[in-house]
Amino acid sequence: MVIGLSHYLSVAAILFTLGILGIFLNRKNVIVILMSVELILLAVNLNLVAFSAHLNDLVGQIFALFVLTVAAAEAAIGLAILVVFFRNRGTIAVEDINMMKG
Amino acid sequence: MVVEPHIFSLALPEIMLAVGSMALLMIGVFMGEASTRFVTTLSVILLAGVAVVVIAMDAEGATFGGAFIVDGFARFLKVLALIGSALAILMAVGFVRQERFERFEFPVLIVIATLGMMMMISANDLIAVYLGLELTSLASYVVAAIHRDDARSSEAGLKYFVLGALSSGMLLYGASLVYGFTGHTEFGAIAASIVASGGSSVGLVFGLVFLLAGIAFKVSAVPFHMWTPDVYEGAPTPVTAFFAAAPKVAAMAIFIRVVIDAFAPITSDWQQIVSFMAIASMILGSFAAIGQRNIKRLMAYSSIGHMGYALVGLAAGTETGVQGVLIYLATYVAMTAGAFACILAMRRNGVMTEDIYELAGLSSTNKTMAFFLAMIMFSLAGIPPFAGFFAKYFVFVAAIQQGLVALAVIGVLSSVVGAYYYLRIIKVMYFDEPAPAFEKTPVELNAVLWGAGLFTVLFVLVSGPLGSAAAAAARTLF
Amino acid sequence: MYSLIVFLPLVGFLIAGAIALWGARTTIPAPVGGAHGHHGPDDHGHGDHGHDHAAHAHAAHDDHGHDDHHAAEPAAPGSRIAELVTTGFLIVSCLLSWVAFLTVGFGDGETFRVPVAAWMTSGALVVDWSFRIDTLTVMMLIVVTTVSSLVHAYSIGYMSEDPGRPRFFAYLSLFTFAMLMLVTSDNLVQMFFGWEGVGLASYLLIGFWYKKPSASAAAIKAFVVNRVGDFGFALGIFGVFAVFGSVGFDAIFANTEAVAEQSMIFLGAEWHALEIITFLLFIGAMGKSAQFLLHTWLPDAMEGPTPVSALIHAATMVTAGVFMVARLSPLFEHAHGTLTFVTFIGATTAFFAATVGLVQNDIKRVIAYSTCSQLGYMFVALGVGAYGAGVFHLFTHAFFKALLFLGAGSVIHAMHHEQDMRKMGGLRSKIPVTYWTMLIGTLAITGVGIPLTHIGFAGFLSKDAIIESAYAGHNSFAGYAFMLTLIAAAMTSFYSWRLIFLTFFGQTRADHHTFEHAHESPRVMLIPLIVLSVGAVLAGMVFYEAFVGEAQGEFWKGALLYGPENHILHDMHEVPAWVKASPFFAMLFGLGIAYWFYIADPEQPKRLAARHDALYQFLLNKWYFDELYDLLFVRSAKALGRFFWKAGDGMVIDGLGPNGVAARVQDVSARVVRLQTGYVYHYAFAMLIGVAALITWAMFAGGIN
Amino acid sequence: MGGLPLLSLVTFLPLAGVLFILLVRAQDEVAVMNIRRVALITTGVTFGLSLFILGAFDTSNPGFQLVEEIDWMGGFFSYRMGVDGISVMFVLLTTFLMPFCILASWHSVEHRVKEYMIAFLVLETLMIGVFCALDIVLFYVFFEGGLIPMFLIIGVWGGKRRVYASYKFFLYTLLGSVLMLLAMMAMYWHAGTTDIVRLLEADFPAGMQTWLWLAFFASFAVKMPMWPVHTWLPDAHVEAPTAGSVILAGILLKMGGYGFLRFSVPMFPLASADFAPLVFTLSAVAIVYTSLVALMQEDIKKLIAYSSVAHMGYVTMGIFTMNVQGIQGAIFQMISHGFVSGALFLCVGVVYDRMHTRDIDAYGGLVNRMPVYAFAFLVFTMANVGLPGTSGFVGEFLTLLGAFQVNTWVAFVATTGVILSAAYALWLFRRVVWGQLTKVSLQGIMDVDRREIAILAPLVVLTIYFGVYPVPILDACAASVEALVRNYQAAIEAASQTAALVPSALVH
Amino acid sequence: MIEAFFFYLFAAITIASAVMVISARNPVHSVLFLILAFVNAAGLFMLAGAEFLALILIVVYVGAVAVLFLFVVMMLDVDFAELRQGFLQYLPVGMLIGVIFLAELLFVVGAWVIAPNVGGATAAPIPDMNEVSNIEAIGRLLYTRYVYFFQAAAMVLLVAMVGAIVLTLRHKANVKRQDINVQVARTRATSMEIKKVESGRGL
Repeated sequence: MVIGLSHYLSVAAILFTLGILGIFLNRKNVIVILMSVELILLAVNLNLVAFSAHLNDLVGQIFALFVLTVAAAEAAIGLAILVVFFRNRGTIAVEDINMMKG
Repeated sequence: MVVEPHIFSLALPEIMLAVGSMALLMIGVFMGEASTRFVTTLSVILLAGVAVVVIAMDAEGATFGGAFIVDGFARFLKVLALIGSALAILMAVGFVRQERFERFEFPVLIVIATLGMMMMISANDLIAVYLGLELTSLASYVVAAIHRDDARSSEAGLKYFVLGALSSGMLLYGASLVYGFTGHTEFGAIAASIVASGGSSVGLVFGLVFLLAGIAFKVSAVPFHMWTPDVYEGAPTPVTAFFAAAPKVAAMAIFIRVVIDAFAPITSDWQQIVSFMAIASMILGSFAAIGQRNIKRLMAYSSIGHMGYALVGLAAGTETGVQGVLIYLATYVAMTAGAFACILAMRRNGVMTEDIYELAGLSSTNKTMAFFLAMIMFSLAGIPPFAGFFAKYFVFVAAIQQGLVALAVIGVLSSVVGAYYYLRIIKVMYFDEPAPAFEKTPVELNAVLWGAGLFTVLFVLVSGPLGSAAAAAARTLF
Repeated sequence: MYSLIVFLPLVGFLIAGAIALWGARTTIPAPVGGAHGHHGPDDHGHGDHGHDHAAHAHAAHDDHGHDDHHAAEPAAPGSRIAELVTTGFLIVSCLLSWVAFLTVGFGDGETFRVPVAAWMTSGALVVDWSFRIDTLTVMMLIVVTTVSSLVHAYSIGYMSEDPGRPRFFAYLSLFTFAMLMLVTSDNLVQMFFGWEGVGLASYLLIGFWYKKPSASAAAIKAFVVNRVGDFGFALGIFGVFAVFGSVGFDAIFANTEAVAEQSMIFLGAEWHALEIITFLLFIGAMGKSAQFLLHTWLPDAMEGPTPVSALIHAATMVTAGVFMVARLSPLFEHAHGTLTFVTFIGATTAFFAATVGLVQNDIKRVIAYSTCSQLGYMFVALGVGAYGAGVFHLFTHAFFKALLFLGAGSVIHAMHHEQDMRKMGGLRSKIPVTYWTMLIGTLAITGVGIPLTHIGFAGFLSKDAIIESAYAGHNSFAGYAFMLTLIAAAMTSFYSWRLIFLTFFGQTRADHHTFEHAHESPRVMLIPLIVLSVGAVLAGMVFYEAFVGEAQGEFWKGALLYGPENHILHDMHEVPAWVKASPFFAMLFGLGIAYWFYIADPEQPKRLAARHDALYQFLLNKWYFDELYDLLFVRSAKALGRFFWKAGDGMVIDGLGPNGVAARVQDVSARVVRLQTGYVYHYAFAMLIGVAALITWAMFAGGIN
Repeated sequence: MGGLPLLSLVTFLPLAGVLFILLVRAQDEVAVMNIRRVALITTGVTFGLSLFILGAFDTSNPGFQLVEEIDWMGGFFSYRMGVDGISVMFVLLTTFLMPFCILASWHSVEHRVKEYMIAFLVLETLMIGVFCALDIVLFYVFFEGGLIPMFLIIGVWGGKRRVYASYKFFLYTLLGSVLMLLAMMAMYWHAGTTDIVRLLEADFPAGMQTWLWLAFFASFAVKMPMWPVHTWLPDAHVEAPTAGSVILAGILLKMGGYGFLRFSVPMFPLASADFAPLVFTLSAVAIVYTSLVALMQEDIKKLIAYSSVAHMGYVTMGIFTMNVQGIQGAIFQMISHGFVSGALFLCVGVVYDRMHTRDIDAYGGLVNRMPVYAFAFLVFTMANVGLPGTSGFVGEFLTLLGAFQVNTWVAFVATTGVILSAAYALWLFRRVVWGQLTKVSLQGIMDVDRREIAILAPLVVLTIYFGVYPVPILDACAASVEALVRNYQAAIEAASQTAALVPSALVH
Repeated sequence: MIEAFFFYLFAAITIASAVMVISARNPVHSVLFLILAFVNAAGLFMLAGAEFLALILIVVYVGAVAVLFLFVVMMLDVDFAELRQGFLQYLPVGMLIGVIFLAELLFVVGAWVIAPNVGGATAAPIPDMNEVSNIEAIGRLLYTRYVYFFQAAAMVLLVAMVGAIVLTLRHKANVKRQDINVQVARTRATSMEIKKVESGRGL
């Protein structure tokens, strides 16, 4: 059984779906949402790497590299905002983030 | 590898911004909080200078391996984005002084965000799109939450961040699919590859949808708009003014470039998607704004609606359509700036008010402001002879020419619904009994208001050059 | 000359009108309470007469006595000038009219036009202001100007105590002008102008005493009911234009033969063109001439000052319908169906009005119904094709009916504005001139004369001619008309004599005070009565030959057109003797009954009324037409209006339209806003659904291979 | 008139007045009076200048005259002005009525006089522009732009329910207009031009004409207003200040009729022919329905407003008869209604200024203290009723005459309007003017003053003058209307010929 | 075979960890599962031939980002005891959408398998492993053709740095810090004041 591109893509798709599910099923805290975002980005990277391998094209890996870089930056910003929010509200429960609505 | 000689001639504005932003950062760091005014002034000058450079430079072409492109379209929108950002910084001056959160990082972050926008506007490669987008976004998340002692501000930042991260995840997923199914990330090569492989395929369309979803989030097109009202409301008002104008321009730029350049061979596919978003945005923008009392929230829905109208022009997918979008964006930036100048002037006893009923009787207490705000509202509603009308005219003409009659009909009908809430603001200002006067409007807000107001009112007279510029800009895409 | 005849009254109107306006403006009483902050004109007020209007408004007009009452409201300044100017102009106009009459009627000139100015030009439609002068016109000119000038003169006396005299004379002159425009018109539209103009003037005159609610109500009624007729008239004009391509009489008359067989579509059905056109035009005539079904305004119009009744509601305006049919005789000659209808309506009106006239107690109303009835006679004549007879009756009727009205006015004047005959009686000695002239009028209207000769009072000749022509007529309602006109003749006699007996004979039933002060009218009122009496006596005998006799051909010179198979004028002279004599006996019968009821046995009518109460009430209430119309038209129109307003506009159109849409928009808005929950996961969910939906759509609708 | 851009001068002159008013900075009574004077002079001069248009106008030329053209908006559309026989009288009507509006507001508007006058002057520019524009986009700009000042006039200086009325007015008319805008775009797409002159020659395919016609109809029917989209009018009229009502009834309503004549009929002749029965039906219903509704009104202005709807029914009916009488009648009716209804509203304004109520029941017996007023009111009432000899008659008569030739049912139903109009108008007159002056509040009411006489007298004269001698107006539009009818018939004929050809082509 | 085995192993653990990330009650556990997922994903990368990326994933993600997460979770001391109602309540509909979504995504995979005919030349072919290592290949590309992206990424990181500082750094007024400059700049004149106390009066 040869492991082909479709296997990788399938794993990535599952990871992506899980990441998205994590975002909207999660009611606990925002950190898990951030982690879900990381899962999504991981799925993307998996996709890119798989395509890169399959196409025999390095661009995919380069792309993934930048995704990784940006994801790290994103995580930093996200956590910083989270901290600010926590300082203000004393909670990071997702359900408490609803001062503004309508 | 030798640096290509024309890199500087093409990317000079971006380089100026990058170097300038770091210089400003250094100045701020070394001078401390006291430097805020100085840094602010410098950043406005920087943005203005860059805008001049953009206008003055007439080199066009692609560089950085085709990832960065400068053409008439890009220059037009860059000027627009620079103006939007500069006005946002300018309008914040009084606000930060009054609210006592003078932070030199604010203008620096906006300059960096603007750099991201410039990159977006010039992006000709999926990776460039992503990086530009993230640069803008990350800076935006930060400025949304920059009023860090304000729960609403931080909530806005958090929401914006979470949803933004999700959307960029989607965008990336789409980009990865597009890459996988075409083997390329550069737009021209993508288009060529699509043509070579015989048109659309499931994977490509999936990629397209995800990609457009990510971009649509930035232009806050329905159904990816949900963050907009909350973030607009929660973010500090100058930040909201910033969000409402410049990033929309940049996001619309990549929207246009992606679909027109990269996905031209499968126009029918994205046309449907864009049409759907346009219709949904126009309708939602009109209806949801009706019940709003908070003027920032109202402007949020208004901007959702306006992006819907702009997308109508894009849905047409023609040169006229793009020209319409460009004119739309230009007028939109002006009107938004004017409106937010008024919103920022809504200050009484040192406290900002955001309830539209606080504007009651403004026509008695501050005639100029009431007049310009009213004219801007009429313009936003698309009533001639103001700028907003002509903008709508062009996008709808394009839609009609492409036979998108349903789109146009829904568009004009929702504009009537939309007129209702714009009228409400005018009604409050002109028909209601006067509330106490606001504090004296700071000079910079007045300047923005006059500028934007005169532009809106006198658009009929001055529109010729703008129209031709937009036409020329649109032509370079086709 | 013709322009002078027509426009002198207009000039009079303008002068008197200006005086009236100026006068009214300068005599406004000063404000009573606090003025309303407005600097009005410089008002040299007259103290505060303003507010005692409330108490005396009615009194001011209805019983303004001369010796014992409060000081009358001051007359408007310039009253005298206005009176003299208008009356003088009209007398000039009248004299010129007689000249015209004699030259045209008894000369041998052709019909000619006097152009005045252009009016409307639109495509094929060309309408000019111009006069058409022929015998019919000049005949009407003398009727109008004579009666009008006499009424003007009479009014100087009758209205002498009214403060609004300039206005009154202005209205009278306006009316005369409009009537002259009507009779001289050269085309249907100008005729319509006159037609509506007299309507306006009558509206103003009936409502002259605007403070009386009944007067203003009657004025509106007159105008609106007339408008119902005008509605038909207007449609008729449109029809004429559609068929002939012109509205000028010359063009119409020249082409009647050509279109005689033409048909046209009206209201989805195909009709004989001339039939439907004439029918529509005749509806106009019905309205103006107060014919059956459209008669209800005429009795109410008696709310106006009595000279008005004489001028408008006896001699001139109400005969406009007759005039119009006569004028359009070339058209009607080709429309036998319409003529039959005209006969029917005329006969029915003659009978119906006479029955109502039998029991009325108001002296003016009796005469009003009498007018109505006599107009019916005229239409009978027209209906059977005896246009000359109809017009002849119009001519004679003008004299004796104006006489009767003015006489009644004189009586009312004498009785301090008492109009109820039950409160009169025995006035013969008090007001002898009035009595005698009224008597002549009655003799004329009842048709006293020597049977089988051409000697008699005016009405004798003209009315008998009609009854004879009805007998001789060929259309299917001719017999009906003959019977009804004959019966009506008896009833005419009865109510006319009843009026005389109740008013002038027997013991007085007036209160002592009034009776004692009853006085003969001033000379300015009596002279018109006498002049008219002369007319009432002689008009018939002098002009019989010219109008309907052997000389009629030379007299009319084609102004009245008789079709080739219309021999009615000849036939009517050939009717059996009993027919010729029957009206006379009918008159005698009516006189006898009247004498029995009101001289011999005054209690008899009461007994009869009690015995046939239903019938009596039916007649007294004018066949309940007012009530019926009120229910059918007034109330239903109001109900419909209210329904359309509240339910139609309010609930349906606004409810489903703007307000409904606005409410729906608000609902949708509220719902849309609820989607914006504020929860991040909902937002993410929405985005996800959005992407999923777009993908699904792209997959299935995108037509992917 | 050589190179002088007369139409533009007339159109934009009021804006010069606006500039002058803006220069007045002071707030005191003198300044306010100066503002009024400037507005009056501006409108007066504009009227005077507009008379030169009449002088330069050649009535025998059916085409556009005094044409001006400037490129605009990068060539996408252009600034084109011109008048023909159909529009020239409307321009004059507008400039003629404006001074009266200013005069009528002399005392009745006391607060925010500056804004008020500016709104009116701007409105004047926009209204004149509508009738002069020879480019559809320009037309639309003027047409729609007029909503703004009117919205403010109703909303700021209006009565109790002014907010509702102004919204209804604005949104209702906007809703109709935006559909027209789309149709204009489609025309541009098809014909490649926004020039009205060239569009008049463009041949739109039959199927497209239907849609375009409907879209234009949506706008003009609301503007007219036709039944059943008329309900904004009574509200707007009632709430608007007197001068606002005058403008609304006098000119804004005419834009709908003008639009039908300028666009619907000549540009979409086939669709017009197809839809004429619809228009007839709506017109006839309007005449009867709104007359009946008018009968029951308790508010003077509302009554007049409903009567306006009925009178506009004659106009629409006349236009779609497509014959010379009908169309000329419609034009005349619009002009005549322009100053008659305007005058009626001015009359209402006169008593409203004194009593501050428009309830019919609050009046009665005014003639006792206001004879001159009563006289003027009577003249206008009679013109409203359509009495021959007043200008109201000519239009009504011609439209009905035109309609009768086309459809007798319509003419029949519409003619009942003459009965109903008499009923409601006279009843109003009776309840307001006649009768005894019993109400205490009215005891001190004063007759019209010199200013009011100056307003009403010219209108009285005109009402009667054009009733007796309507030739000037009819002549002015005759050539253009005849050309219009001719072209229309040619188009219909051509279409029926092609229609005859098509089936045979399909056979083989 | 061995490749397949490892693929399934890594894939299974990655997915299982991912499930645990979003469903674990304790956020600390979530972070740990995230690390596990990353590590296994790195294995997958390795299998696909992206060695550099695989290692970077471990170094940067596991080493820095995940630890940052962990740090924040600890620092914020969030209450994780209760599993809120929402999760279960929305689970069915969420799962439904998720499944549909997944099905659609997998449909793409299927589609790709059916039609993998990507045309056109490859932008940057992966050189032969034996000649140029993965890291070197990436480096060659990154610092030449994609230098623009590289610079852009640098700006992104700059923003992240500035942003994090702007948002979280606080200068507390009453916290005493050592400031060497101040210490060094201290002079006698600024730090000492001589007061003459008159005798006999006391302080």
